[in-house]
Amino acid sequence: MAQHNDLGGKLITVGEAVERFVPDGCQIAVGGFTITRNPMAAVYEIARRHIKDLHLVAHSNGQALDLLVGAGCVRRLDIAYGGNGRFAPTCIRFRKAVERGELLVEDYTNNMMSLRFLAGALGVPFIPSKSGLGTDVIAREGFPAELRGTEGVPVHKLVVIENPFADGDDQVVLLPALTPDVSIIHAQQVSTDGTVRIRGLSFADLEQCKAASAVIVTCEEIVPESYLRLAPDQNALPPFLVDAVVLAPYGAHPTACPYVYDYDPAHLNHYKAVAKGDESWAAYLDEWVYDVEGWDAYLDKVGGAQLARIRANTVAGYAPGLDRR
Amino acid sequence: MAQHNDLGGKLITVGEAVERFVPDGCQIAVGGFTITRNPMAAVYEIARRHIKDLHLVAHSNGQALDLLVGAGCVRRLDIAYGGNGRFAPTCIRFRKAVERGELLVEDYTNNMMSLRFLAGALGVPFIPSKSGLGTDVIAREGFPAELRGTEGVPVHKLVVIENPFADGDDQVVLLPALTPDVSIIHAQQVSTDGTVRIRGLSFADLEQCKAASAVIVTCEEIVPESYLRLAPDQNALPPFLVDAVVLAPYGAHPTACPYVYDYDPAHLNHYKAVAKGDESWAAYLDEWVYDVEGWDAYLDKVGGAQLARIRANTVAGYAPGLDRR
Amino acid sequence: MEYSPREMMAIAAGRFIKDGDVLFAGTGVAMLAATVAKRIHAPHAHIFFETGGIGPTLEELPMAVADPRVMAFANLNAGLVEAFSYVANRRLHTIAFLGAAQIDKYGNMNSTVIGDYHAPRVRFSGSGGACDAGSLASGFIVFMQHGVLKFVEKLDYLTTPGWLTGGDSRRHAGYRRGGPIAVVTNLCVLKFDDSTHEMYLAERYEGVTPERVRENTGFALDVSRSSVAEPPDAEELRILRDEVDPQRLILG
Amino acid sequence: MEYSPREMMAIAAGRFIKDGDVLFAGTGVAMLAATVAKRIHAPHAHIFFETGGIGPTLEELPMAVADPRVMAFANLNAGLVEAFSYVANRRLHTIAFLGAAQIDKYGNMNSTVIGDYHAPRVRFSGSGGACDAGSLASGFIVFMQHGVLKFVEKLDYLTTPGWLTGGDSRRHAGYRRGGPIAVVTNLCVLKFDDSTHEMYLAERYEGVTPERVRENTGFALDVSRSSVAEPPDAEELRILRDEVDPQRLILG
Repeated sequence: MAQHNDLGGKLITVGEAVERFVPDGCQIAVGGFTITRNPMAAVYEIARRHIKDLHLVAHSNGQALDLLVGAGCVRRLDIAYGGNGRFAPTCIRFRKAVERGELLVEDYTNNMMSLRFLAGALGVPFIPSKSGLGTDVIAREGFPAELRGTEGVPVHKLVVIENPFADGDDQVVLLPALTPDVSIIHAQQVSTDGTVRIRGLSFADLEQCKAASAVIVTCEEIVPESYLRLAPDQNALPPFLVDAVVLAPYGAHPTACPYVYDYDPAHLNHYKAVAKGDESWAAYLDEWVYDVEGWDAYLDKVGGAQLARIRANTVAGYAPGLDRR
Repeated sequence: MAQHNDLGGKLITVGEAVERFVPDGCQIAVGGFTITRNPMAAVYEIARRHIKDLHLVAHSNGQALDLLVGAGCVRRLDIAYGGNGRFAPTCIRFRKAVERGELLVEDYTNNMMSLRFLAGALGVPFIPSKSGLGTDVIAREGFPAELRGTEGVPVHKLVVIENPFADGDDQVVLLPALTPDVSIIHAQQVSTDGTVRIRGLSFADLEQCKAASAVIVTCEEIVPESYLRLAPDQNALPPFLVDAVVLAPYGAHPTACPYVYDYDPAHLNHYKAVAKGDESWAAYLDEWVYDVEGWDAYLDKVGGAQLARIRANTVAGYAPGLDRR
Repeated sequence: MEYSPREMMAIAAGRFIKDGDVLFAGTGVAMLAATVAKRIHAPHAHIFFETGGIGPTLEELPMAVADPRVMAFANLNAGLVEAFSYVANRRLHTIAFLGAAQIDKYGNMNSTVIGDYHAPRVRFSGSGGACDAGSLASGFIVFMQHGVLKFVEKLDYLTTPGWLTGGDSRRHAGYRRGGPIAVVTNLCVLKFDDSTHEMYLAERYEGVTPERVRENTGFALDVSRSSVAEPPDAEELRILRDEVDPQRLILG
Repeated sequence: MEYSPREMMAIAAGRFIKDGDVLFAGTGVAMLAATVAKRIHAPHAHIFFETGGIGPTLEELPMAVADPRVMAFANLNAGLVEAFSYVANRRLHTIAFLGAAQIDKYGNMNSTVIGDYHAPRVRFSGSGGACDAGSLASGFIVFMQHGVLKFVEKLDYLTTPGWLTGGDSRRHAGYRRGGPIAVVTNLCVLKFDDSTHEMYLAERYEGVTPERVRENTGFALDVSRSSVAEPPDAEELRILRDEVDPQRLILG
């Protein structure tokens, strides 16, 4: 197999990608869900560059969310769930930031957020839902009135109407579409023509990318166009929706990349421990973000033996028997 | 490989499936698009049993649509496109039935119909679209007023509202969800636990099945559960959405089943010729529907040599060099 | 035979599962309940996750609903939009397992904040899919640690709709089905009155008095209808301990 | 060099395609235009089909947009919902190729009925994806046989929105972009005035007089701005005939 080309100029470094597509204050969606397929190489880079005032729009992107919030990159957040499964029922730095009033939060649900991305992907201004009627998710707005109608913030959090196709007692929630400035996802494979293949669950990654104004895909490997064209049913995004491709092996660490590596319980447990104290958290940021030159240096810090330990069984998709306590 | 079981009672004949799930007057969606993956074994069976007064809801299911209409099975039709590509820019029996006033037609578009199925699948009563503003698709209703609000017919064809998230001049079309009584699709593979795999384009088959009250899947082959579980990313429908499975090799003929066989140009051209005259059409129905005992007899009539001719190259998915004039 | 409250919770909740149910599972005790039920009395139940993992074999317990273990050897791998379409699907009897920080007497729940919403004393994860499952599923079962700070008269934030204000209020709000079926705690199983939809004590675990349940509940609770719950049998415990959670990731 | 009107149509339409455009193709001449353009001057154009076939290699010509040939060796295979999301995607410069039974001077089109809608003299296929592409794409190019029954003062049914009633009417109707760019016929290429959005004759093919175009058009047509179209060159014809449609499935 010949060395891949530069994908018509799209193949760039993670630093170039963040520099070009993630300015201060932009609205950003990141792929993955809690502890799986978060685009961490890009997220660490955003933190390393001290990008500020991001408006993060997320369903349940736990680890990426918590690192971005904990590094002070995020000002506004549309969110359904700030947790990391069994590793952190509530993401710790997220929790502290909200309790300290450092973050403006608009609460939705996972179905609502995924539908909002779907609406953005379909090119429609809103989408209906039957979720949340009679709850505070509908009654309470998180963002202050003065933000309403400004860049990236809809004039209403949501609108409840009577179903015009029914006779009454059929309230429907209209959710505003999301159209983030940039969507960043991590995929297993990108082909030499820029087609993206994701293995395992796609979460809402595809809707996020179709709704966004720009798309960055970090990936485990770049494979020949002819290879992905042999099984087009398995491909996820066409070349014309991808603006930047970054080759970042282990680019989801410490979250999992199914069929390539598992999540890293040692790192996630360490993270959980250090995130609890402000000093230990500052030390973590120094050690793992600011004092790390780049992704290669990060992987060296994780260490070869640990990366070997979490390597996925390529049939099962995870690391069977991995000590996850 | 052991012989497959009866899929917990779901594996039945095409006759049993039609008998049980396709009563006179029901609302039915069929899978496929024009000349590909129409569930023809089931469609011929419906025609053979003289099922009446069907309300067919379709985007562009050309060949199935035309046979059902031509056999007098359909009374109402929600449709985007009654054509068969280059073989029939307008489906011939469909055209005659409309011109003779034998059919009530509600015109939508392909995007509208696929979104209506999506709304049904999502469990929401309507879905927005930006298609058709200022056109007769919106201005003109096809169904008479007295049908409105009756079984399977929404109280409005569609509703145009102002986008509540915008300042004005942003009209949005609300399309009523479709929830057919039964959806019938043809798939390449069903596993012994009832999971469905479709290869090639899925059209709106999955939305149709998720929106329907009952699902019949006819298939080329039944494969071990363990086989489909090795690549869950490629599977289309879970067992709990499938009510009946019918083993029907070549069950999409004369339409194509990608990666298994191509469409049959000889049959489609013959169909086109005979559909033009009422007498020749009646003869076709006798020859290919009423006087044919079942699907095996149908395939014998098509003939082994012709089935060999249209067999797909398993890599390309179609029959390269097939004479299609 | 000895057993822990958590083991009792998993088994008590699992008994609500009927064969053929389609189960919306989270992580934690919910996953144990679903898995045990499927291995014992509901072999045709289907387990799926809001992330899109539909019918995995669950040879290892997932640590999150996005864990690659919810994808492994599944019936199919989808995404969030599709997973929630299954929760809402009118043809399916979908039962969800949910937890929360607070619950009220109508089974409404809070998993968002303690204190003022705009300046919370404690911030939790937020809804995730809980509000959706509470809104869309055929019914849901709640897991809670019993205590007066959790069983409250008034929620600080209503994240997940239960029976709302009781009676027919859920239907009038626009819901077509669903609502809480039971609350399974470390002390007991609570159900909801068919007409008022108020919570009542249905079954208390061995050695738990009605008084103890009442003391740990922050609102007036009808305990007049309670009986003692059937304890787990040896086979249930064996499957739970040896097959479902041998690493004791969730059993602790 | 000899060439047929159909060959000229394919080449004339192909010239509107810019490198990088995302092309919504149907079958027929549209597919020839898209394929020829991609092989000659727009190698980075992407071709996709409403059925969900995205970027196939098109080694053989499809006979319908659902033909397995639109799936073969594609970038990806999707479905209708996804395909139309690409038509509408605000980031993409999507150009659609459409045909119809009737067109009016604002490029609105009819592919539904001739005569009364409820008792039509002739029934056609209906919109398919034409109305959607006309509504959502960045622009569209029309293929028509020129004749007074096709270029009409008033449509029997408005299936696909063009410039509606001209001027700003399209935007006021709620559309954010799009509209017809050109009409390519067997006689000529017609465009639309930038401000009134009325159709005018832009280029007539070799040997075609403005008068002949006018005689075949059922409404008053401005022919004052027309020039003679550049004929296809040898390379264009070679690619069209030898590479794109060697079976002459569409060229006839």
